[in-house]
Amino acid sequence: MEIINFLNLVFVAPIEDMVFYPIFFTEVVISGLLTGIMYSLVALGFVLIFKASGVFNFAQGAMVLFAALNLVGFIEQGFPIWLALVLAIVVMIILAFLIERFMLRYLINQEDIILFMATIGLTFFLQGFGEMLWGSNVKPLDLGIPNQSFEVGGVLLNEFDLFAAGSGAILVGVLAVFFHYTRIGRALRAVADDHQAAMAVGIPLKTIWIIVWSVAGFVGLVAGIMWGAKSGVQFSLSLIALKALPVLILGGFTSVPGAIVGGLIIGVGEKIAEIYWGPLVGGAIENWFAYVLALAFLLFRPQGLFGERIIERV
Amino acid sequence: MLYRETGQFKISYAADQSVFPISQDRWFVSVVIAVAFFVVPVLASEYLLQAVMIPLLIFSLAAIGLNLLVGYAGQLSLGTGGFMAVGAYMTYKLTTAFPDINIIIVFLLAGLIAAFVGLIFGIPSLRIKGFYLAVATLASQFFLLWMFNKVAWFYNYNSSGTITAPPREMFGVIITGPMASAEIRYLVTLCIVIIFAFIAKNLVRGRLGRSWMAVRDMDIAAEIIGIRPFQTKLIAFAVSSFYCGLSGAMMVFLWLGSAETEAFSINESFNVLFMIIIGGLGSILGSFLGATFIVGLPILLTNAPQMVGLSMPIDMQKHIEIMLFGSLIIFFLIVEPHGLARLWQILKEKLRLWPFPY
Amino acid sequence: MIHEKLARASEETNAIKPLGSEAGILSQVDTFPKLLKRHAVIRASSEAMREKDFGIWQSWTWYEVAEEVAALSNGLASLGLVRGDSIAIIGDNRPRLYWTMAGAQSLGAIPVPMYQDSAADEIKFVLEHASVRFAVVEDQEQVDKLLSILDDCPILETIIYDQPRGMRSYTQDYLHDMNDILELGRDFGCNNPTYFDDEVSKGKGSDTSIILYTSGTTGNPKGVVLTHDAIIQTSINAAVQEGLNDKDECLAYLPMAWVGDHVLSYAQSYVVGFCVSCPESSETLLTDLRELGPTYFFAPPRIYENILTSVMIRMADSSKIKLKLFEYFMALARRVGPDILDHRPVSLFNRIVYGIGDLLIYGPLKNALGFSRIRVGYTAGEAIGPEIFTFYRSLGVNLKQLYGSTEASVFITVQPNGEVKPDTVGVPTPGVEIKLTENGEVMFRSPGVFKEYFKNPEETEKTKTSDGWVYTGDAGLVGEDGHLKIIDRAKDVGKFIDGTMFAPKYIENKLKFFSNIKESVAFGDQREFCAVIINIDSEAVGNWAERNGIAYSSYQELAALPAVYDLVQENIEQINRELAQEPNLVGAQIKRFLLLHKELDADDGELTRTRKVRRNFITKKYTSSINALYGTASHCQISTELVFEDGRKGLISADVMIRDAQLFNIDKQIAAE
Amino acid sequence: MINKQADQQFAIDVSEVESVFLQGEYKEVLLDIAEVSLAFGGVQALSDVSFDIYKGEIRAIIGPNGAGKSSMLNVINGFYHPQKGTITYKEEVRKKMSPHKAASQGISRTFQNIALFKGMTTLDNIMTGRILKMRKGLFWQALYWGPARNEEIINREIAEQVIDFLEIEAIRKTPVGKLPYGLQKRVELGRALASKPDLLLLDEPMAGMNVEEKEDMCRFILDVNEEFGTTIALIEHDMGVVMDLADRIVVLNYGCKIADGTPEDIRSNQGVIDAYLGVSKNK
Repeated sequence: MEIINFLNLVFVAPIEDMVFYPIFFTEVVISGLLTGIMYSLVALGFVLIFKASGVFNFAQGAMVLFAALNLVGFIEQGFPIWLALVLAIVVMIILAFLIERFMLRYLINQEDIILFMATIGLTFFLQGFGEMLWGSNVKPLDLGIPNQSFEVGGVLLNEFDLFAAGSGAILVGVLAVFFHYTRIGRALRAVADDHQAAMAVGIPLKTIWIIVWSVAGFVGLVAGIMWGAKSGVQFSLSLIALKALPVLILGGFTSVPGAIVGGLIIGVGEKIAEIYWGPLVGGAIENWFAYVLALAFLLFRPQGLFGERIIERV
Repeated sequence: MLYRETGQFKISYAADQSVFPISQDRWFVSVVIAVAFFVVPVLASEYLLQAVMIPLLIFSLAAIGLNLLVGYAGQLSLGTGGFMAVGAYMTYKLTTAFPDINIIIVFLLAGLIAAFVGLIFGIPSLRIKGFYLAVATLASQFFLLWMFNKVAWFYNYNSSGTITAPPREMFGVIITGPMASAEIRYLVTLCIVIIFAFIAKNLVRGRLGRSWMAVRDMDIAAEIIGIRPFQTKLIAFAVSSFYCGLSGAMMVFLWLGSAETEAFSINESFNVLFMIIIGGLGSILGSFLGATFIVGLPILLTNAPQMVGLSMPIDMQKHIEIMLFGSLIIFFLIVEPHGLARLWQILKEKLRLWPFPY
Repeated sequence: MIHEKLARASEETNAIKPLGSEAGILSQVDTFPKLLKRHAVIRASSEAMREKDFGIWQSWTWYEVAEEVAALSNGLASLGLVRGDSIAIIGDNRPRLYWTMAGAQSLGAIPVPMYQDSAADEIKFVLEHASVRFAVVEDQEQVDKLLSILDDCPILETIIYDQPRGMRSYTQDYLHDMNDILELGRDFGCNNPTYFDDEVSKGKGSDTSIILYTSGTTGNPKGVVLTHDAIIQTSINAAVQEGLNDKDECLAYLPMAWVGDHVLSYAQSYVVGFCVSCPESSETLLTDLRELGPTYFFAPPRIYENILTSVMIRMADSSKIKLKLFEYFMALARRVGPDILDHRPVSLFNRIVYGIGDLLIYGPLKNALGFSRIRVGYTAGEAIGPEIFTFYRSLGVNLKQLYGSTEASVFITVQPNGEVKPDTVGVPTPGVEIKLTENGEVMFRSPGVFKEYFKNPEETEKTKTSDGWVYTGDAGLVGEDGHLKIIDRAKDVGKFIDGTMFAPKYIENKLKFFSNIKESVAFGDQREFCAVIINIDSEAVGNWAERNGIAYSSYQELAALPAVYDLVQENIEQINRELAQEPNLVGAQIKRFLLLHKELDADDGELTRTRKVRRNFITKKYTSSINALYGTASHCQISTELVFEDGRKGLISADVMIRDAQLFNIDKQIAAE
Repeated sequence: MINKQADQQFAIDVSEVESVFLQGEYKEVLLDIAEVSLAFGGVQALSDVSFDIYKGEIRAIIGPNGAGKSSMLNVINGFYHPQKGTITYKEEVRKKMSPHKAASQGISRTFQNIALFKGMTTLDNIMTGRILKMRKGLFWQALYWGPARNEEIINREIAEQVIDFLEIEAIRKTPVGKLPYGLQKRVELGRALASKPDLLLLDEPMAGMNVEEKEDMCRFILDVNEEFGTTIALIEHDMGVVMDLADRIVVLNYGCKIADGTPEDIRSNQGVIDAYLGVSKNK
């Protein structure tokens, strides 16, 4: 008797809830989608840099925090919002230049693990530097984006989340076009395959990297604004990088659409699991559930949804 | 310059394959061990032992474990913190359940359980490699921490959720728990670390070590020679988790005295990964050097300002410490991507060739 | 046969006894096989021979060596080797080839070792001359050499090879694998156990122990016959003088046909009981030398010279600080080193600084070369450049000059410890007397004098007088300190037209000290002035050219470069300055010189097998260029025949420049007339 | 002297092979390939190829680039699994052969572009060839004392014999990454020999070598075949080498077998000439 109701509890009951309370279920799905977009924004930064320079940039999370801190700092200094935004972008471009000048230039063609570790070093540096400049207390970020929620057919929606989803979609469109059809995009993809081969063909590696890291900085800023406005600019922002990893696993390291779709799946999956299966095992399962989901995918497609197939010749 | 190798010729394969074939190396290592055993416990202050020496040894053991997996077998893993937690909690459970078993035996049993857990989380390595595997092991890290947080059975349902090291004794001397003195705990840690470092060295230079390195360098060629890549990777995961579990157990019982899951967070995994990268992948000595660097550096940075005399507000000092830590890691990766062990190797090579350049 | 002797050995302790006390009881143990059996008893378990093989040093104790030698000689006996036969030995230094010597001597046969890199026709002459029936060789390469000349030497019946590699398809019946002979010997030993002991006891000190064919700069090689007594007695005298003991280490790497290797790596090992080690192969020689770290070392000057050149080249490429440090301490060593080695008084400050130098530079340098443990180091065969000699002594390597010859079982004069001078060859070793003939030729008499030149009584007459004195063929003079000083080959010492003495060797040795000159030939006999043909050292000059960005593609082109001529001219003028200081040598300054377009080589007959210059052959071959040297032309056309590695012959011709070198205080010489 | 017995143990008793070899007709078939076809997603690498390899012979597999030679080798050592056809090895039909099983049954190979373990020295690379022959468990290896050490020493001796055989003593302790191309090829041959195979698959051992290195490699291949009686399947482009070394040759072109026989008939076979030199338009 024990086992049957245990099985019922785990499998049957949650499905029943979903079917009987559709409205609540859609709300959960929508909020999952919105958090998914947040994840994909961060994942996008990873994909950009990995696609263009073959570097698995773990410091993307710290860049999101750093960009948000600069923005808030400038606003507190009394700059109007649009000027603060411009200044934040300029700071990110300078940061990209510094990273290329003092780090990447010396690490051309090193193994991936070495570059990966360098970005972790960069994470520590950015956290320390950001908090030194602007202090480490939680700062509210209000950009005047309307934040009321309204009902549509019984489902609770929030303007802010829609705005975030919209900006995310626009960003993805711009980047996809940029990568596939512009001259620089093709150069970026060449650099990702083989640094030296790209240099041999005459692609100015250094300028390419500066461009890539500044665009990633910009994406980081957008993600920072979205996260910051929602839960305030504070240290935990840099931990979302850990959340972005399963998204990359799912979507594959090198595909922009993969990052978006992956983000949504993880977002929704996490929310559902948390609401329906969470209480059974004591809650707070969202931080590892994403990984288990990604792992499950990985076992069937080792290179993720959209990644290229890994072929090894003898 | 210090090496005098003339006349040191080998008359048997055993001598040729010994751990330290050159007598100067043997002499140097035995002096270091002698100092560690006799001089340090006597001279070192309570603070130095507790804050520097014991953590350094414990993290060296974890670094050796991870180096076997990442450096020798080439399987990237970020789950070290989780396996250390397994070691710690299992020791707590075992020693509370069977208080009269010798604490060292309990450590080893906990290590075996950690090895088994490591084996399970090693299964994905069959199909996935590189970064993907790193993220899979990250899953084990989060899952294990979540389990030790949520499931009260692991900490015997006490309210605070932390596990504390009960006093245990061996040969009539109290070695764990609050009453155990720093010197005793230091000596016990030292013995365990030296024995297991020696065992790691033996594993690495024998058949197993070669099959690990073969799988690391080119697993297709290894497979065709007759090495079963999957079994080899699993053994690597098991042995590595055994070392991490053991060091986790020692961390709670011989160093901190008590801990909760926060002590085994993702930062520990990164720290240990730093140690073997900075120290040098694929070298037992590198694990020791890396541990010394990563454990020693923050302590140096914190009390460097006092030494130099300029006083700074605490949080500013904390930020600068993190900044310096990050930039030093980048600096090291640029100067010598193969870590301190490679610098040590180059220095040794130069000394043996002295005064000639080649 | 060995066992019952082992029982009696218990009362004789085999502690490390200085040889002196053993010399007495050696009287009845007067042949090498007897010595071997004696070691097998009193030193049964200490190492006799070592060989680097399969990555580690395999070793054999004296007892095992005695067993192997007994099996080998029984095997040879069952193949028909009888007393008086001669047996040829060709190959690198291998333990089994050394044991063949002992095995043959046990049966009273005479081993005849030969150079492993000598061509087939040189071997043919020796095989016929020594009527060799048996040949023991190292590997397939030597077997092929013998097979190519087999039909010209009908007497040769059996060939035994040590390394079976590649011998599978050779099915001739007279070819045997050494392992089979050992098996044969063991069976032979079982069914007549006393045969080996009887044969060994038949041997007497006066029997012929070995025949060594000297390469000889003129005509066919001469077979020097040496008896057991001669070699054993000289070996004992030398060993006692140097205090050798059975814990010494010696590396056997020189050709086995050279008397130096025979006495050091065979005779003295059997007399004193120390261990002899063979390197793995010629490529790994330097690493093996470094690993073993011999305490008793012997090498011709050419090897010390090559090592010094390689040291200088490698140091030139090292970092600034290291180079400065090196130069500072070497200057100090040059000043103080030899005195410290000879325990002469040196200021405390210098001694301390020298100590630091030992820690920083000399110790590591000796260690890198493998010379750290050398207690006694000899150089012989040719005169060594004084600066090269002092270089090693200043490092603390106890290098000493030795003058000897095959006819004297090596030892004639040796520099005793503490009295080592750069330009003398020392005082006579115990038991040796020397005297000078009226035209300055050195003669000696010693227990080690050779019995005769094999089947060559006229030559024996010419070199050996009835009362035992031997002409060495070298001109020399004895200083007031009793040290002998060798000037030159007696027959080469000539006179300029104006009567002043001309010693070509003396000038050539001075030239050879410079690292960029490898070989040189001086002419001046019956001429107005001294002229020189020079071979540059391709490695040293090539390295110099690279560092100064000078392009060259071949040796010939390098030797023709004007910049290289300037380099050599500088060296020559430095020598002329030194010659100008010595009263009777002012006239011998080098007036004109040319750089030869090809390296002198033994295959072209210009050098002997031990790389000594064959003067007459060269004077005949290069007459056109010598006349050009004594003419006024500024260059001359030379075309010479060349033998390539695989035996093909080719012609190499070049237009070679001739230069005049500056001479110093000529007026003083004219005034002195 | 330990290494004396190891010596006997290494040199397999070759008299039996010799008898077969000398009498001119080879009785025992070591490997038989029957109508094997192999395809990768649409690419037909091999279409019903069948040939056999006798014990103790040198069998060459030649053909222009892309003819399927390397795929054939990968099928033999179990790396690729053919869709059709049967492979009988030592009179035992092999169903689905994993590379690991092939290695334990005495098949070892070298690779076209060197597959050495860059992180290890020459000696370690050759010792990895001995992995299959070493049994001692984890516990003994941890102690590295007693049985594990003896096993290590015995296998070290066999590795040393291979080093001595290939005359690479001087580079015993140098990391493989630093060696010139020719020497790396020789170390790879050493690794394959260390497991004392019955069937040795050589994938273009002479590629990229100068004349002198080629001569050495030919000498080694002949010595391996004669002295150790190892059957050799050789893929090589250098016709001079193939004609000298091979006892029998099979020619592949676009995945099909177009000729099979002794060097003499292959040299005169028109099909082979066309395959290599191409057929002129007007034919």
